[in-house]
Amino acid sequence: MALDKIGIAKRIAQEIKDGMYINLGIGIPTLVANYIPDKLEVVLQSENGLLGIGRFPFEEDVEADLINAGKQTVSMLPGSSLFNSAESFGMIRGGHIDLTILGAMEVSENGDIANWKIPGKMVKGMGGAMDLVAAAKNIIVAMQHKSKSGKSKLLPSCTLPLTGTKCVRKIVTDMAVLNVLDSGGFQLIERAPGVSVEEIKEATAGKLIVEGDIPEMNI
Amino acid sequence: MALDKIGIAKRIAQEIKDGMYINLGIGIPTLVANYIPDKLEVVLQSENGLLGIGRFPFEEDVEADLINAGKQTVSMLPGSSLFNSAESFGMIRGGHIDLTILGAMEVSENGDIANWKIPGKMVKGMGGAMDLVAAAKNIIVAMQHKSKSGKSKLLPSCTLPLTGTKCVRKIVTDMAVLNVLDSGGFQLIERAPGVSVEEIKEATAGKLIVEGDIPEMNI
Amino acid sequence: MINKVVKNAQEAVSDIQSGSVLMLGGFGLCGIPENCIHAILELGIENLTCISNNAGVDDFGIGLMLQKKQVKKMVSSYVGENAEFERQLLSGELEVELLPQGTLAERIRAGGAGIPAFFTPAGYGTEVAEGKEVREFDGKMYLMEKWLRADFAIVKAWKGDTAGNLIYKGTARNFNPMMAAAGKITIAEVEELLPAGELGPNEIHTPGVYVQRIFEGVGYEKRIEKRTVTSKN
Amino acid sequence: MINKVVKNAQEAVSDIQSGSVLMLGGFGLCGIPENCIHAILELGIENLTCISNNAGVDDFGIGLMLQKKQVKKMVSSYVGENAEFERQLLSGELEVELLPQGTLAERIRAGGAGIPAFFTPAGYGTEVAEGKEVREFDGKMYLMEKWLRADFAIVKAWKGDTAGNLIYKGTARNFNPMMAAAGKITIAEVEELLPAGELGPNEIHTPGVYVQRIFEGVGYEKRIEKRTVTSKN
Repeated sequence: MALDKIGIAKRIAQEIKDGMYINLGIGIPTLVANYIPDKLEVVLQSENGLLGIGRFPFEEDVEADLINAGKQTVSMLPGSSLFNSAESFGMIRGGHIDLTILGAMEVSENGDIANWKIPGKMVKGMGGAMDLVAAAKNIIVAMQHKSKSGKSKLLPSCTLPLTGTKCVRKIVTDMAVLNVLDSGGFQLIERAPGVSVEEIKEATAGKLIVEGDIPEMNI
Repeated sequence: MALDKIGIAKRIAQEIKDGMYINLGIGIPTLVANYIPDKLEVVLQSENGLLGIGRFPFEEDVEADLINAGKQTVSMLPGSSLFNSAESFGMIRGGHIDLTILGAMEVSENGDIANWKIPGKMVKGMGGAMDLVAAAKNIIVAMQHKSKSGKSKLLPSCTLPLTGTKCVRKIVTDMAVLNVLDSGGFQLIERAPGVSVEEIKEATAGKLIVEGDIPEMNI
Repeated sequence: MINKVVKNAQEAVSDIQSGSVLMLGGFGLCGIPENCIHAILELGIENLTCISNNAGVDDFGIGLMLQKKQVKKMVSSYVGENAEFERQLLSGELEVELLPQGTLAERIRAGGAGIPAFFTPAGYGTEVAEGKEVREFDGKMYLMEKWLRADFAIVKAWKGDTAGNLIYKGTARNFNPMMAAAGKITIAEVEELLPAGELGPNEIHTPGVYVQRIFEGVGYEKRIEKRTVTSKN
Repeated sequence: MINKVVKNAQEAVSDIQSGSVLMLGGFGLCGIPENCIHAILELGIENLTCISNNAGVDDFGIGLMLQKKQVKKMVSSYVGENAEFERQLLSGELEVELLPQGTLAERIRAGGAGIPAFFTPAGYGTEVAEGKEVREFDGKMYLMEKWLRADFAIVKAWKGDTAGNLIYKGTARNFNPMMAAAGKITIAEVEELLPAGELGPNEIHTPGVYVQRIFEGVGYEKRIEKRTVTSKN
């Protein structure tokens, strides 16, 4: 059975290691924060100028002047710091953020990502996504394996305008976990519980690499 | 009679206007601060990260962590601010400092300045001088008209390695006040008390432009 | 210390002309210069180019200037959440230049710091790179991006002093400090205006040299776009 | 919050190897990492490249490393006040690269911020421009300068917390914040080390993400180069 959004978030949380600084995109990536094991010390960065994002505030503590990049009200933690947008993207561009998790419309088998623009539809803008994918050391994409109309989102090459090139390292979908190989291709690592390799093959338009037994995810 | 250093500083102080942000170099320029009329509100910048340099501290207030660019202990004023070196030179490079006053070994008739290096002698470095002369809107040079060996320091072109090109706007020496014209040449504006135009001509190797009566400085 | 105080928003913005290039601080509705925006609405000026990370919402922030058709062009990184914006864009009334957020921040920072151009990897291989110089450094590809400067930079801070020094609060800092340095004229509105000397010199985010006009704003709404809370137990 | 605390200077610098590129904060003797410098003296390493605005004085700061012949090359803007430096330079034992101070600051800032190159007017038409790309923007000439990064950035702050957040004091800030961001490994020594949460988030100059190791230094001398005072009446 394919994973729901929470399942994807839970699986991605397993990729997080102690001591990481992490930027979480809007949508499923934001959910990941809820499933990071308590024993890990990690710090979440919000590109509008906050390092150390805490939980949503209690009603009486809500502050208009303290939001995350999704414009949600948040709180700070002991050790949090505030800074301006140039410093924030310096932090991102300079490689100081260990892990970026973000959504995508399409990923290509060489690691290109498209997630900001659909021709003919109103464009809202790329926000910080292009900076993040151009600079992060480690990029994990969280997305559905197929679009709502049933088309594969793992492609030989992206059809939509790109956000960045050769940057995605790992993809966690409702069906599978896949590495994007430097040499090109989606290497199947894990299957969602009850999802077969055949089903994943069928749902993957790009080059799928399957070697040996593919275990089920352990969520 | 040619001016002493204090005389040069006093004459330069007359160039200062209300509301100016000013960077003063080491040597005679630093003395200028003592002769700025009290009625003017100006702010002195120190390129090591202080806006609003106050007087030297009282003995009991001396702080190792508060120095000017000449490494002298200083104090702050109400409204002073502190910042890092990148911000400080952003301020300078971005044209936010209205006036820079610095010393020179040579100035050419097209406004080139040499003040950091003498071939064959130990080079101490340019410090912030190249940034200042490349960016300041208004640069006044404070120097002796002739070197200790009696050679003119106002030249057709500099013989020493340059600090910056076409940047000096005004020169105040022990003998004269001169504008550096965009079209080239030192335009004589004022004479030091008792110094004749003939003496200034003799002491100026570069093209000297003398038009009409040249008044004495009023110090 | 040089005194930068003006009476109010009306006086601060009074000489902004039609056709001017403005920078407006804020991320979403967080840290936007509410008072100045309202004063600009009353000015009857138009054809403005607005450099701002976002374009407000329909009935708040820069959205209000869009409603009044004062804006010719927006330079932003994200312009969602705004139906009137969408209408004007699709009808061709409004021009928009979308930039990666970090590129926008750094171009403004470069404008204030006298850096005419720099290289960034953001947007390489995308349509953002079109027409831009591409260059390789240490095996990685970068785009050359140029500085951004404005006729007027309009920023909002938490506390300010008469010398123009500013301290921002929380994530309301965002683009405000870089914009403060990138305006030919920089106007700062603050929640609390104090005498020079009342702000700790070591805690100042924007040194007063960048600010030409400062005033204490009134009636801040500080609208929240997404109020998310944790319920107790 | 991630804990960055190490025991002392000895532990902090223990893996610095001969041949490393170091950045050392400070302007003159103001804001220099005294504890780490003393610990490096004991390491017996050599052939270091030191990026630091100045080179200390004969018997303090980087001057001590020069006495021990640990430095192969200095990258600085001003190296006066140091007789041993002069001797080694003239004898060819020491290499020096002199840069305009603002260019040095901005190259380090670029290193931390992932900007491989930028344009500055400083040094155009001088020997600093030799071998560098020159370009005109808006009628003015600029040089292209590249980023600077280091194997180890060694900075000194006033207060720090266990998460690596730093606050500097007075003009001891200078090059320290940019260097903190430009080191592969950044070591911070502080006068007072506090638990995470004790520093105001809005007052932090260097966010902890840049700092890999932090410790509370001991026995700061904070030598003054030019003690200038005003006498009371």
